[in-house]
Amino acid sequence: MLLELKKVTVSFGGLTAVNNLDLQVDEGMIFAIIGPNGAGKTTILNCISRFYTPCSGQISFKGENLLTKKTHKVLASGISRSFQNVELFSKMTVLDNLLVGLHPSLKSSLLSNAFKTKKNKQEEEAAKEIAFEILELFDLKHHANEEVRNLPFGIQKMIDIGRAIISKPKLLLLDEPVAGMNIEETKKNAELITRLRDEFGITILMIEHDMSLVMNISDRIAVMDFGKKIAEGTVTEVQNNPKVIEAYLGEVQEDVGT
Amino acid sequence: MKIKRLQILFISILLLGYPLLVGFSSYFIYVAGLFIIYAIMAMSLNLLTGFGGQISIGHAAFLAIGAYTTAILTLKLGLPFWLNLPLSGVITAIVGFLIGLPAVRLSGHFLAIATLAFGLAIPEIMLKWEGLTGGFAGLFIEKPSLFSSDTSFYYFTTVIALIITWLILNLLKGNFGRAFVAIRESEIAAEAMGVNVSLYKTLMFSISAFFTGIAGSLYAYFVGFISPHDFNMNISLIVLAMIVLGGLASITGSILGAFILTIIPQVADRFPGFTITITGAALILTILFLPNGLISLFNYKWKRKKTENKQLSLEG
Amino acid sequence: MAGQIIIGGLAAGSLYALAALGLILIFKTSDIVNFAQGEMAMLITFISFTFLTVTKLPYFVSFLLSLVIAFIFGMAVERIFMRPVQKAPILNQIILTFGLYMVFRGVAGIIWGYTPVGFPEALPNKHFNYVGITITINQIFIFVVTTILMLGFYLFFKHTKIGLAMRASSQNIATAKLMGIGVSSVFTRTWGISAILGGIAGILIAPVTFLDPNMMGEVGIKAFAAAILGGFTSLPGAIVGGLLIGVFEGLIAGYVSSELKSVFVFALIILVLYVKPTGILGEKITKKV
Amino acid sequence: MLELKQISAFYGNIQALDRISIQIPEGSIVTLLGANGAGKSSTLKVISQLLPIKSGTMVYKNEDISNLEPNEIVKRRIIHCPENRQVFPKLTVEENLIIGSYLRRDKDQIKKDLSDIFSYFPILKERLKQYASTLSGGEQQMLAIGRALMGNPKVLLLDEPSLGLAPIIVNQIFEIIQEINRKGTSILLVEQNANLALRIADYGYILENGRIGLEGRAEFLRNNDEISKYYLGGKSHAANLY
Amino acid sequence: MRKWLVNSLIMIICLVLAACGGTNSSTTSTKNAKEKSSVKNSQGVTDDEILIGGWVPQSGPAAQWGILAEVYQSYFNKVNADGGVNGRKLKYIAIDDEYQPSKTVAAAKKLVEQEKVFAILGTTGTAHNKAVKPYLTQKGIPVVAVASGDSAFVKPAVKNYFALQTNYDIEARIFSTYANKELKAKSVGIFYQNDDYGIVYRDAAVEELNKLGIKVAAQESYNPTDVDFSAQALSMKKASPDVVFLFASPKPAASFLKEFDKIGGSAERMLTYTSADSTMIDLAGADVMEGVLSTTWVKSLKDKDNPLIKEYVDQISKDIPKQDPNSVFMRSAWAYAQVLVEGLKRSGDNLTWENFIKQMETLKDWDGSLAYNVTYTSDYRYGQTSVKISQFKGGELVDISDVIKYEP
Repeated sequence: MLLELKKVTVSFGGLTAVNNLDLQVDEGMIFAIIGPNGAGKTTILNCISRFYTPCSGQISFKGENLLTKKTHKVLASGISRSFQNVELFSKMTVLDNLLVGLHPSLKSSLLSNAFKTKKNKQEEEAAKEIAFEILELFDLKHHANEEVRNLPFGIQKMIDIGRAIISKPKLLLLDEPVAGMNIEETKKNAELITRLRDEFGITILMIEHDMSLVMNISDRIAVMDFGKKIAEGTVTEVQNNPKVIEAYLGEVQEDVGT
Repeated sequence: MKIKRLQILFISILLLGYPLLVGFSSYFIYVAGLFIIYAIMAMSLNLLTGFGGQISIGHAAFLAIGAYTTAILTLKLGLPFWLNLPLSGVITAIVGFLIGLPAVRLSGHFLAIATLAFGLAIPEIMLKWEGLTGGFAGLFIEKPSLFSSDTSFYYFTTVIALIITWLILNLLKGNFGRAFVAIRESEIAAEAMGVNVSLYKTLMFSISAFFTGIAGSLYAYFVGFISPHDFNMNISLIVLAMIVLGGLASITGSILGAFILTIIPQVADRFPGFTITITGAALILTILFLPNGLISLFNYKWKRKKTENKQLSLEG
Repeated sequence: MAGQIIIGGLAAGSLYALAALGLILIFKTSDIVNFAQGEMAMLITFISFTFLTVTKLPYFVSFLLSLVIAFIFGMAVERIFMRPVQKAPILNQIILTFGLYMVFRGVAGIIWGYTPVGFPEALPNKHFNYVGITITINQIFIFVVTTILMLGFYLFFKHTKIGLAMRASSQNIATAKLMGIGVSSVFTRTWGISAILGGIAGILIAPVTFLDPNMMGEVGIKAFAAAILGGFTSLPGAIVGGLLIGVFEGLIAGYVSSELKSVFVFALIILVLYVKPTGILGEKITKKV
Repeated sequence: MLELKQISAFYGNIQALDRISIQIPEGSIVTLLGANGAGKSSTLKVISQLLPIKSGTMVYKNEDISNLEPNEIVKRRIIHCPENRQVFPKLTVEENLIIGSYLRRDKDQIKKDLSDIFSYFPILKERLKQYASTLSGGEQQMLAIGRALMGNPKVLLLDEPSLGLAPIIVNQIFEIIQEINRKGTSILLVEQNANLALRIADYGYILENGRIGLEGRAEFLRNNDEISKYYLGGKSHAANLY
Repeated sequence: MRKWLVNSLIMIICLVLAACGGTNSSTTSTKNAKEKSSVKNSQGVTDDEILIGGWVPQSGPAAQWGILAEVYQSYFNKVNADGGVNGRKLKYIAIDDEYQPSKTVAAAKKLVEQEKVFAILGTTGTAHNKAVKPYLTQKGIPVVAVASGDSAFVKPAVKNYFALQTNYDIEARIFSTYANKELKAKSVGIFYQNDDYGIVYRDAAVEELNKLGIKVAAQESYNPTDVDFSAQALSMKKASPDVVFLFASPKPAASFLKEFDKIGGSAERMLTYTSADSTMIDLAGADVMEGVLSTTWVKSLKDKDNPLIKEYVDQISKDIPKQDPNSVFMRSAWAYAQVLVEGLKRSGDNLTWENFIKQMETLKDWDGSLAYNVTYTSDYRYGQTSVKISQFKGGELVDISDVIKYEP
């Protein structure tokens, strides 16, 4: 088991965002968390990437306690993430955005950086090579030196994911990877996510509203509502769970049923 | 990148040839020297504020610490100048680190005011610490024997400035610079990408203070006399104005801003009483009409030319 | 001695608080730190002085007249200079108000010169002695005016529709517009009102600092300090911050060193900000991920 | 009554709306559907003039209102209830409601409207003196709708009132929307949840990438499987799985 | 490519313009200087003009000193109207140094090398003057009436420096002697400005008082920008000295005196000449100022029949009508300019720095200016060390003693 959450509870000023949650993600899986807005999904990601600290419960990754780690140490331990509304460095170029993703693995010192020593140059070159590999993978090479803020939202989302995987994490947290994308882009992204798992061996934990994506590529789905996990299982299991239909798809189900 | 290199190369040739151009007039060399020293300071402030997004309204305090360190080391300990210069930088960097500590918790206006408080406090401490600093009476510093004339010290200053520019450009291009800009753009994402935001913020303050400290040291030697009058809040704000005027997050912009705001008082001093009015009006007009600084004027023209050319070629 | 120091500190502190009110008002509604606030106050004080000496109007008439001019002046500054940078980065706003500060000071110097002149006090100068502590009627007056203004604005914000509109605009500009609030005219009026506050501060401070273009230099900085210490968004915070600074620097001057009193004040600010980054009465800013 | 003709709008360089034409007849509920970023909210912002119109015209009761200030729009009782509730967090519930009637001078009617709102949302009366930030999501949504109703709207622009709410509350809110409509207010409803919206709407527009992809009467849209599969993307696709 | 070309072109234009601006002024002055004169004059002198320069802060914290420049100009107007100095008109250039020593250095270099002035007149700021002293000494340009009473410019005497206003050190000693002899003080409290100005006074006063066996009961200092002096006034009252010396500029002195009066402090108060004029009555009020002692080294306007006073009042009311001619700054500035012009007159047609300095040294107890008894020798550059004691009485300042001369 790669990631395990045990009895995690998070609350903000009296409001319980996540309530006593247990979650287990196995290696090599695409694991989706679904649920209505405000169900506490993003809060879970924020706990795993250590922006929040739960009031109680445990989170372990590869058997290690994750809660003792500081936020900036999470990436080095093999967990990376993307953001719901793309938190890119908007005035930096695409290439530089990706290179920041390599930050923990670049070891040259301040001085060798300032004096541009040979070692530093080599390291930078190597980093750039890796970045270009990623750009190749995402078919974004021609945008390498453009400022991110000038690019369309769909491409920004790709860069956000690219920045997350450049450090070759074991686990990738995706927060609504296809929100705001059209059908074409969604399809492309679905393929990409599967490839990340198959070719790079990255385990994926994602939050998504787009059911076509979720149902097509997930190995396992957890359904959240009001901070609680109300169901978990394979695609078919979840789809046929009456609790899920009632809470999450309630209105729609009634309509389609008639 | 290449264009930036050429710009810098050109500016450096100009700076080195400048004394010839003005017939070794000590006044013109003096003003140019001040400009170069302010340019170093503006670049280091831009590193912190323009690139790193951390506002400092107390940067003159770092200049003061650098200058006084040099003066005190020279006068009290008799250290040679090749030791004083880096030491002034290091000591200022240590102070910068300490100031960076509260900065980790503050942002925006609150950071601005905290640094303002620091900038106001330092000259008063210099004033009070009379035994060491000479209080308001100030301290005289002789130029090092190797560069005893204005012109030779001007050359020395220029070379140091060029080296500092090179170092800052390198830093900005590398891993550290990317992390600084990343912090400015999104602290959250930077943290998620493994940047230790607190550490890097204090680091930014230290580096910026280091270079400003060196500028301070050069200032002490070049002016030959320092007193707390030279490091008040107005200087901090003027240097801040330099980087905004020239263009935030642009090294060429900092140099341009330093140039203009060093020249304005020199031109305006013949209209007694109008100096601050003219400087103030220049700032207001720039902010209102060129919010991205004077550098955007060049970039904009250049970009427009480019698109015009494109259109032409399309028509052709 | 301590009693007298505290009274002196409270008197100085209420000057700082008075000068800070206008700063806070602007920051509260439009998120701008106005470095030119003190200079605007100085200009208005000069205008009032001109009424007093050139046109020989009675004190309170010229006081009120100059406040009318202050209102117009404040609104004009907002319209001409601040409106275009409303959405600009903080730094641009800071530098713009700094530019205004330079121009206002320079223009005042050109028009009225830099020789300090005395300015009449609001009330005939009498002082009281009580158990060896002296206090003047004008010190009490300033303290009362500051408190009344603070309370007045507090009630204004709490209970009037325009006050409510100002608070709404400060929280969410777009939604405030959806309520039919003319947000830009709210900002304009805020600057007008804050110039009035500045004018009142300047006119009451001038007898103490004397009138010249540099009169607000020190008071302006202490007003900033007071505003920051109090939290920058809280009107009662201005009073708390102002009085705290006044008394604190009085005690430092009396018992430690009179030259280092400002240094201690600045150290206090850095310390307070370190412990509570939003000031004593400041509202907590929550960051969203 | 309210008509948008060939409206285009931009965020900086990015085009948000491309020649959109929409009609809201008096007394009707019209819904705008589409994926995230399709331009639904932008359409509402254009109507309330938060987003300036680049080209095209907007006509209300035979008057061109394309170039008015937001407060002029509010004066014409076209009230926009924005996405994500956007209540003023540091104002009390009461103050939030009062600010909704900012431009009105008819004190008696305001009182009556206030009691109407309390009858729709009794919880708001209990929370009257609390800061809006202390309310739950559902309560905030009620407050936002209540606040919009305080403007005594002729046309109410509702942006995703169901967002993040439990189904029971959503049902409640949608019933109230219908109730409001019955009392004579025209409604333009933006929703992601298409089936929900089409259930109460008379007419619907489907937006895609800033353009109108399809429009029609609600029953027509609801029953057209092909269309909903294509334009409503995952939502209906998922629904079809059941 | 084009971008940096544009950039560099603009840079070049700026620099060339700056350079031309500089060379232009220098070529004109050298060209004029070449004209027919039989004697080779020093820079800044032509057949019909003598160029005088100086810096004064006209903005910034000390901008109140900016008035000096206007007085110099006014005096030169008068001299020029009377036909100039030996047929040459006086031209005066003021540079605003904003009270920043680094800018003062630039100003000095500009005046000497670009403007090529003949002499430097009445420049302000102790620190600022000190900052450029090595440079000006090395150049040898005459510096007349440094507007600072610091000993650095007179002790030891520097060949090209001529001080005029009473030395701070000396005034402090005159205060001490007066307190001892006339006021029979047993203890003295000192209120001083914590800068180069106030500290010089304090040190001299403490030394002299110790010599005289008078107790220094309190030393209260303040920073030049302070506005609140209640703590100092309180400490001073607590120490209850017989006499309080105020080594302070007008604003703080007035504030302190008001505060001291308010809390019921009572002592003889002595104020330096910098504040000895009617401004103090305006600022602090006649009640508070009643009985305060001071010294004056420039003649009082009371002596209306004196033609020197008459010409001063007439010219100032014409040129600077806004200001009260009674101002001690303005009377001092007038005296500075008078001494300079006297030196120029005595130099005749031989306007070299060497000769000017020699002629200045011929001034012996010269009483032709607003100052008393101006004297220079090769090792005495104080100008004068004579003061009158004066006192605020009934809303004006009146002299209460004859000229007291102090030998340094």
